[in-house]
Amino acid sequence: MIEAIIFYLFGTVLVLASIGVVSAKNPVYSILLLIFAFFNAAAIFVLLKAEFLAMVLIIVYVGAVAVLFLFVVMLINLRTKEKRKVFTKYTLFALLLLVVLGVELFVSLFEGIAGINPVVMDSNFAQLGDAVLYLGQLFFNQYYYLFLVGGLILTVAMIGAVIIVDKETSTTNQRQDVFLQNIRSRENSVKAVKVEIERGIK
Amino acid sequence: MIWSIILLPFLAFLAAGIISIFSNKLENSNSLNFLAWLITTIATGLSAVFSLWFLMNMIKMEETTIVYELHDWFISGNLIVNLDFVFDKLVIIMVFVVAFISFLVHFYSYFYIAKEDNLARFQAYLSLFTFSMIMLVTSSNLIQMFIGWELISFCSYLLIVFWYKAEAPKKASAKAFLVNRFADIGYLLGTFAIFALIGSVNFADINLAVANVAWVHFNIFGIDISYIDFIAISFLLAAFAKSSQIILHIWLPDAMEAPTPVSALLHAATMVTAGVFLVIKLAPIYELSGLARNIILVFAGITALYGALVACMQKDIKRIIAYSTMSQLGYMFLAIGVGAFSAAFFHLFTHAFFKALLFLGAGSVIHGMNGEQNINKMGNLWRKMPLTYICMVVGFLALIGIPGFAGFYSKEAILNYIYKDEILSNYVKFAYYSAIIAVFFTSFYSLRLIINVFHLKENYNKEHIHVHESPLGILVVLVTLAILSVLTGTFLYDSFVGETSQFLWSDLYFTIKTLPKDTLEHHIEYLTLGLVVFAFLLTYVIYIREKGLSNKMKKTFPSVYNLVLNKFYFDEIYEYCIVNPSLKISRMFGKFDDNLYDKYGINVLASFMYRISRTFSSLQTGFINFYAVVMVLGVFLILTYCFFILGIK
Amino acid sequence: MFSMPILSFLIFLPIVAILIILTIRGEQELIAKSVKYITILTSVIHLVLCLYILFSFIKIDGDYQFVEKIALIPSIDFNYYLGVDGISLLFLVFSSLLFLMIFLFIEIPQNNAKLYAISFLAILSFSVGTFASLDLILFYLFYEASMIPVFFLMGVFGSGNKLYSTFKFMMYTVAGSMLMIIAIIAMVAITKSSSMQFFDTFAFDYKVQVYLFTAIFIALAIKSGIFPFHSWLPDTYETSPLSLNIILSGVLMKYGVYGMIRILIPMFPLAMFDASTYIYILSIITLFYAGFIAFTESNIKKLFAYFSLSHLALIVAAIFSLNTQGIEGAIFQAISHSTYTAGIFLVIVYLKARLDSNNKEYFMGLATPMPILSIFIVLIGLANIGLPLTNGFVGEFLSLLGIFQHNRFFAILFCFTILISAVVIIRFNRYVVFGNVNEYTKSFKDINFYEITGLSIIVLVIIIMGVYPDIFLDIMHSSVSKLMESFKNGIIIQNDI
Amino acid sequence: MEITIFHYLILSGLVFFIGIFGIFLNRKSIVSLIMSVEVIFLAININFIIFSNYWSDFKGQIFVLFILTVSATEIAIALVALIVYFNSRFTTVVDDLSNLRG
Repeated sequence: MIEAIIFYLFGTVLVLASIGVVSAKNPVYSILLLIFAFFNAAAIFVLLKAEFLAMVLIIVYVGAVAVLFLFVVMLINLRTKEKRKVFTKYTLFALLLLVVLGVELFVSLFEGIAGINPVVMDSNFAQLGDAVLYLGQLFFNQYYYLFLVGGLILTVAMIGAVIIVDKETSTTNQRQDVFLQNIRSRENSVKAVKVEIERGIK
Repeated sequence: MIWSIILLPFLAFLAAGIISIFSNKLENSNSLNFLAWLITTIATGLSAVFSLWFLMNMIKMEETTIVYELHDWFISGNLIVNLDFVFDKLVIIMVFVVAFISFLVHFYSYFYIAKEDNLARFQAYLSLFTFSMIMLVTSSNLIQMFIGWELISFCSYLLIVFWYKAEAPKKASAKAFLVNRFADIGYLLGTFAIFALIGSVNFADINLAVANVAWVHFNIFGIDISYIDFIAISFLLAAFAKSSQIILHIWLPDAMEAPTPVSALLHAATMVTAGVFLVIKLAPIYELSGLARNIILVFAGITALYGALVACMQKDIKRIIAYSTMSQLGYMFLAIGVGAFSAAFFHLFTHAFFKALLFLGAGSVIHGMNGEQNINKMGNLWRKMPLTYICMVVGFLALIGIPGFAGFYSKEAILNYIYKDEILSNYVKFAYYSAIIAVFFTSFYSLRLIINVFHLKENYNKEHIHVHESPLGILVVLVTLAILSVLTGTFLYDSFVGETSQFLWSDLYFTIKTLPKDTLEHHIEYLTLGLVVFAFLLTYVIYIREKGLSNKMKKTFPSVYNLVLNKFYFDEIYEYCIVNPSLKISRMFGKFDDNLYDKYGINVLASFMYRISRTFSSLQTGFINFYAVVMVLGVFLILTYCFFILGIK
Repeated sequence: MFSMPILSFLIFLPIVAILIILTIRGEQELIAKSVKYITILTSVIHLVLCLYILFSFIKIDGDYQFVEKIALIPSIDFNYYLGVDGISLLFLVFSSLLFLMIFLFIEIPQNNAKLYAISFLAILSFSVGTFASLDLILFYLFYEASMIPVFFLMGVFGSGNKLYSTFKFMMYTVAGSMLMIIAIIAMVAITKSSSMQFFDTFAFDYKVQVYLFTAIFIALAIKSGIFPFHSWLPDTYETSPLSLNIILSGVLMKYGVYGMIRILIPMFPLAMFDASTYIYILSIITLFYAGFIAFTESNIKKLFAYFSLSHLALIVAAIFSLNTQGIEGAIFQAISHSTYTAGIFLVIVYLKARLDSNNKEYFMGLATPMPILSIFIVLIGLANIGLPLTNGFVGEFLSLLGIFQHNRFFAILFCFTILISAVVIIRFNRYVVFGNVNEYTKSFKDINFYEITGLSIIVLVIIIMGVYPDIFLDIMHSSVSKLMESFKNGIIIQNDI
Repeated sequence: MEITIFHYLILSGLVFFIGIFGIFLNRKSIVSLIMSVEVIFLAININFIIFSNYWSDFKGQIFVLFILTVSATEIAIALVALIVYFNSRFTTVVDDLSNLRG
């Protein structure tokens, strides 16, 4: 019973927060709402007995990523003044498509669930004892390749990010170098050549 | 030793070639040129001496055929091509003639081209020419012979273009090479057909096997063609071009652009005789193919007449002699046409000496006249250059066939063979009459040349041209050749076509028809002599007594006159029918390929692709929302497909 | 047998060189210099190894030698499968020789030396792979990969309207490759094997043969420039750098010839036999069409492009004569064509070093200012004409003989090739060697010792191949007879069914 | 009143669709777009955990961890791109971002 209450409470708030994220005019609001949605999702995770992931979501995701996001958004002032019309020529089509898709998805969900016992939600998770230990064993034994790949992806992303930003700044900053300008001589810079017919300049 | 016959000219060529490269860079290259001359002359001289010695040995030892094997050239499937050198008596005589004439020409050139900077180059070419001709005659199979066959065209090309700074030699050389190259198609086809028929390309195999397969046919588009006829006609094409028979003769007069010693070599011993030699080598095939012989008779008859007739109207001293060569080659082919291969070869042999004499004599005249070649601008030279005069007269008498001179015996033999041929077809009759009439024209142009050049009054500018007798070196050569032109006929008649000719031809495969001296038909002799006398009288009348007569004739028959003067417009016909159209087609194709082909070919495809890509790229609106919609649309379609078509739940 | 994987070594040696070149840093001139040494060293080692294979090759054994096999995808029998027989060995050796020639005697462009060297080394590596692979898919991979460096070379180092011709080349190549990959996929799908040797004993149905044959033939015909598919070639030759011209005519165009011999004959014997008349017609058209264009073409590079086309047409026709002489002639002519075309392009390189132009009119009358070069031009011209004692003759003769044995009528037409090549070369000589000296050529210096060496090597090869063709014919005899056997088997198998 | 898997699935489905709506209808800023993607990721994570729980299998949780890693990466790159883009164009309005136009 208490589970139901918690579920409905956090579930409703999650959905509402998500709607807020999508519809908020100010990006800063929408990020804050996103962080809120993450918290609610973490609660749902706990309900689903994934406490470790709930913590990871809050500490890593909310604590680092979302805050970074917030930071960037506030850094570049993104507020737009002008109003744009919400509906364009394909909005209606898109909505229609989405609705049909949603219906299809939920139909398939119902159909798919129909045959199995929907009630069994806890099973033998509890007997496994230390979930974090188990997760770690799985992670570093069976999936260590993927772990390495994940690390690689992070590294590449970091290098990529640095390069993109670095390149941009180096080309945009063209400073005057007085010394270089002064040491240029005529001999090194300009040359008079005789151009012969059909030979061109070598 | 036998190798030295073949190799010496080649080594001489290499030496002279290397010297010529070095002499190019020197200011004063006289000594180097002299060295090159010395080397090449000695080499060809030795080659001639060795071949003579070898011939003597061969006769003494009564050997027939000697084969020297070098190596297998190439083998492919059942085709085996060797590089072997075959010496039988025919070959060794031919080698001797080639080497000997070539030796004289080598020797002569020093005095003729001394002022030229690159005598060494010239000598190198001459040696290569000699080498290639020796290669040709000593080869054991058709493909090996093709080496020599092609090399002599190439050498003639190089020699004709020797003075490449003028425009005419370039054209003439290209013409010579290309006409011969065209004819080589015939050579190749003949070789292929022989290989397909017999499975071998060796002369020995061919001559033995050919009689057994005479009946074999193949067909092209349902037309049955006899192999033998095909082979004979193919080779005839090649031989006709090399030996300058009508239609394919156009290169020969133009080849006069080469220095005169070259003409002597080319006309007397090397290039033009190759065709006759080839046909003699393949005699058994021609004995079997009546069709080919009839073609030979027709073409050779026309050639004999045509050459003699055109020579009557030419002004250039060298061209007159060139056309006379053509006519004489016609005689040789006439002999082949009636199966008298020995007579053809005999005429080839005697002709080599007197034609070399005539050309070198003409060279002497030109040398004395400081390069003037027009006979109308000469005159009364016999006082200034008496020895040259005598030698030239001897040469012409031999050419006309005055009894006692070499040409008489060989030509008389040919006429007799034609007269006595068993097959009295119209072809043979035609050949006979054309040969007889050609004698008349021959006498006419010979005397015309002698009168114009050596008699009459001087037509040249005496202040500019100091006519002088040629140096001793040239005269020595002329006298040698003059003596040979007299002697060869009398002394060698019997061994070539007379009673003892069986011995000479014993190692060849054609039926030998001996023609002893006493069986010669006397009325032919009288007939020809009568024609000669008549021609002499006519010449006398036209050029000395009635000077206006020739002009009158010009006016009465202008078309005939122009026709003959312009050599029956052969050059023009070729120019308009073959050369110009092919160049025009070439340009047309070029333009087509540059502009149209791609425009309607690959570029259509390319622009089609471009248009498609434009169409699809307009789908890329650049708006992320749009892409998201498309993506979801994709998901939707896949799901719908799964649900409603596949029924997956 | 030699146990070292020498063919793999030949493939990976240039790749190692590429890696070394990639690490070079420094001044432009220094880079160019070191790149030059590396390329020369690589190609010398390469050629030496090729010659080693040539000399340790067992001639009487028609089978593949130096075989290496590593399974890659067992389910379709796709292996890393290398080996040479007499046919591929010759192509291999001669392409290695050509690469050495271009690295030794053609200057590396200063401004982008690394890309230049890397591209050529890549082609070298891939060409070895193409000629040595005994697996269809592997063959296709190498065959296709060779085109990528060409694209760079043309686009970066070309001149004139290079983008147009580069993309034209690419379009033709890709179109051909598309047909080829479709055919190869079909073949592998039908037989579940991509090993070439498998097809020696396997016969497709007649209809299947015809379809597959058509697809692969078109792909290969594009490479060797048979008439309707030739138009990439003149433009490519015109705009690409001369070193690439040598490789194009000497190696890449030969892919077509090699592919026809290696794939078409043993795999589609019946279709091959039935198609020969049509191929003859196409070849005849190419021969005359390209030959005639070459008469009056004033752009030297295009002239020899068309000239190559006309020669390649004869080679292709000779392959379709389907007898020993024809095929041996085609192979011999293919390798000879590589050498003398390389010679002519080397001459053009030296001419262009003196005056940067493609027009024939600018190079008139070289006999007076450059006698030594003129000798080489004439000698190489002789090989082009196919004069006996040069390598051009033997191949041409055997090819024509092969065609004559197969079809008398077409042989008569094909014989005109000797006239056409003579006209082209004689006209070329008339202008370039014996023409009137103009203001440009007047001041030309004759070639120096270094340049003489380059041309001498070519001429030496030409003459050795002309005087002792047996050295090379010997190597291919047993392989060709094996090929013919497999061809005949193919026809017999089909008849049995 | 028991909470079954069904409820959880509906919850995650709702969140998912809200995310997609966000992408579709968002015309404001690219930042909101990225956040919509985050919401979708969240829905997916929930889904994984639901089934991990349902089948008593930790593999689902492992995948969640990876998704978190990759989405963090994605955000980092996206933000960098955003900054760079903003530096050159001074806008992040979605409708103005049509450089991808072909």
